[in-house]
Amino acid sequence: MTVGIVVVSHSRALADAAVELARQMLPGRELVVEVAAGTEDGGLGTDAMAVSAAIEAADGGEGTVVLMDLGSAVLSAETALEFLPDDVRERTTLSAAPLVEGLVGAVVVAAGGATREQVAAEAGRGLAPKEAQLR
Amino acid sequence: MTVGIVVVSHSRALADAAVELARQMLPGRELVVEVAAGTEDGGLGTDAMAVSAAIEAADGGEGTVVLMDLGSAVLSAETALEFLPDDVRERTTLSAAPLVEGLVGAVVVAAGGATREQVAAEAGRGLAPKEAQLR
Amino acid sequence: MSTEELQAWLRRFAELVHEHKDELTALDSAIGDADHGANLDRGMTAVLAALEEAPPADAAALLKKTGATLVSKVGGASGPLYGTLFLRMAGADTFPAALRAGYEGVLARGKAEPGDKTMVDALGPACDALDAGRSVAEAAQAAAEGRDATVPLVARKGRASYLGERSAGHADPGATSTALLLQAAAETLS
Amino acid sequence: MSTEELQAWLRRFAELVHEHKDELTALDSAIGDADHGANLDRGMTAVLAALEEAPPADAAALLKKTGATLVSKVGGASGPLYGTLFLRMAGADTFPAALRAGYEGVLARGKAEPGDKTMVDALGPACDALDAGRSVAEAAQAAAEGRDATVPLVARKGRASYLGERSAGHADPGATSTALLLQAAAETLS
Ligand SMILES: Nc1ncnc2c1ncn2[C@@H]1O[C@H](COP(=O)(O)OP(=O)(O)O)[C@@H](O)[C@H]1O
Ligand SMILES: Nc1ncnc2c1ncn2[C@@H]1O[C@H](COP(=O)(O)OP(=O)(O)O)[C@@H](O)[C@H]1O
Ligand SMILES: [Mg+2]
Ligand SMILES: [Mg+2]
Ligand SMILES: [Mg+2]
Ligand SMILES: [Mg+2]
Repeated sequence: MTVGIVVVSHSRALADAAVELARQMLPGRELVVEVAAGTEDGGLGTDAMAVSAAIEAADGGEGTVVLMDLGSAVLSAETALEFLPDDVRERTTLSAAPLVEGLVGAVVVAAGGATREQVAAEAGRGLAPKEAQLR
Repeated sequence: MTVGIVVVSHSRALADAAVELARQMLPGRELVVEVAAGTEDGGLGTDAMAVSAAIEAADGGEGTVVLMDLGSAVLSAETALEFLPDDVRERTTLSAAPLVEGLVGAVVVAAGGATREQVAAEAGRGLAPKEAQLR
Repeated sequence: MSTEELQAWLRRFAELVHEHKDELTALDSAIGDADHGANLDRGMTAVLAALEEAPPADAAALLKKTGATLVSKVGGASGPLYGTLFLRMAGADTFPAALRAGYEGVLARGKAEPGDKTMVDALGPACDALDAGRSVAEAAQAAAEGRDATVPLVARKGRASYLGERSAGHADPGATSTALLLQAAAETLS
Repeated sequence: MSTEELQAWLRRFAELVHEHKDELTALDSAIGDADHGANLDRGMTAVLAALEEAPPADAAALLKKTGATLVSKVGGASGPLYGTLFLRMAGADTFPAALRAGYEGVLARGKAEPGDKTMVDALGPACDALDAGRSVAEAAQAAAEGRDATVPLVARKGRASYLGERSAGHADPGATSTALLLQAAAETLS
């Protein structure tokens, strides 16, 4: 079992495109990546209940790392934690990592069997390749 | 005249969605945001010539701040600089800021008339709201 | 707080939000993303529909249902914030105690402080008035004054904070809707 | 370096890339995003088309057109890298000098060092062989050995670096295509 990844965004299109970009790094490999993005009517926004459902869906026992786009998405994700069973909540990490850059690194190490801490740490290093290239 | 913004991504869908999300913060305000994203045939990739054209299109004299998704997008953007007229190149800043988070802050301060340095600095602070919320 | 009173309060709040939808959105257009009116209107419409569909057994159930609906349907930062307000109110016996608990929930959720130019600046003064033994109408007055006091402030939380100094000179959308929440309370709660 | 020789080199490289497309993509599938074969094949097809459409006046024009086409059409990191290689070759008079200039362009562009498990590990040894006065065939042999030497390495640049230790045990896709570039040179350049 691998750590699950959850992408929380105001924009469904953004979340789906970010996941597509990241999944490129998993040719032939499996990984659960769930998306909670946009409002029910297709607009821009986040939904704490949808985040909660996405976390439960992504959690296969090894926990999840949740990446969010903006501050208000963090509020929804933090609220989502309240609606989770205790055990699932305890193995959920909300990450301040850059959404797109962090996701690419996170899926690679998660698919490689890393722990939740390792996946979150890799996401947190998401800007490093760009910084190294621009140095 | 305001500083122009350029979004370089491997994914056209990702770039467009990020711009839509950021433009939400500009109700009724004008700002030039150009996108160079994806391969000609709609696949995932970057194109240095397209980046170069986007920078020229976004530059109204006050220069541009260029945000990129991943390390290879940085390579394309750096290559794009070679194909720009000297004056345009000199007022182009390639930023290592988080693409989505940095873009939202960048468009707000650019639309407010900030300098290129200020826009780039704001983009660089893109993770701060998430970090503050998760502290 | 009877279930009926609370229902009346929520219905009136939904009405006021609907009436002031464009004004709230215009405020959010000046210092945010121009959706606060639409967000809250969508949220409160969903709350009324949810309460209609399955009438809650008691006040606590009603408040929890309201909070759970708002965190899901509003879409913006105000969703988890108003949602948490109602969820935390569910434990208390009196309106002042409930609003105070809700306020503390908002503070914990949003990490804003008084003066950050948020709904906190309308909600805090209302709680203080109630705790000082004043009437709900006086609390609504305090919330309105708190809303007005956000005008000169520079935002330090939420989307308006991206604007820095440029956020000064406009009332905060969330403080404005919170003043409506207290106005609705003054009109419906004893 | 005559224009004709360079044309023949590029045509043979395009052919080899096309033949090894699936192999290059399979290598990139192990430690990257499974597109290196498709990327380079698309790029070299575009190069041949561009040269066909407007035959360049001289060797420098040919190399510049090749580089400019690759930076546009390849899509992946190898686009700006191979593109820069050809763009920088345009200034030099001999193949060894040109390849050395291109190599330095790749180093400057990608900031990789020898041993980072990139195309640099095939290109560097080829340049060294040529500069030591050895034949193009010997340079191609050096590139192939450089490619093989990437197998045990842990990637420190490009997408493969996301895999950390897991990137060891596979040849680098870019080093593999660079070995093909030198093989093509050995077959076409004197
Ligand atoms: N961290 C926070 N703490 C308290 N209130 C906040 C916070 N962030 C935003 N708000 C409130 O939310 C309001 C904006 O709500 P809304 O427009 O619905 O959400 P969004 O900003 O996500 O579009 C602001 O006017 C402010 O009062
Ligand atoms: N910074 C770099 N410096 C040198 N070579 C690099 C660098 N980054 C990537 N490469 C080379 O590019 C190859 C990958 O090319 P390709 O798959 O076409 O691009 P991408 O990785 O963007 O999909 C790698 O195998 C490596 O040889
Ligand atoms: Mg808003
Ligand atoms: Mg919003
Ligand atoms: Mg690749
Ligand atoms: Mg690629």
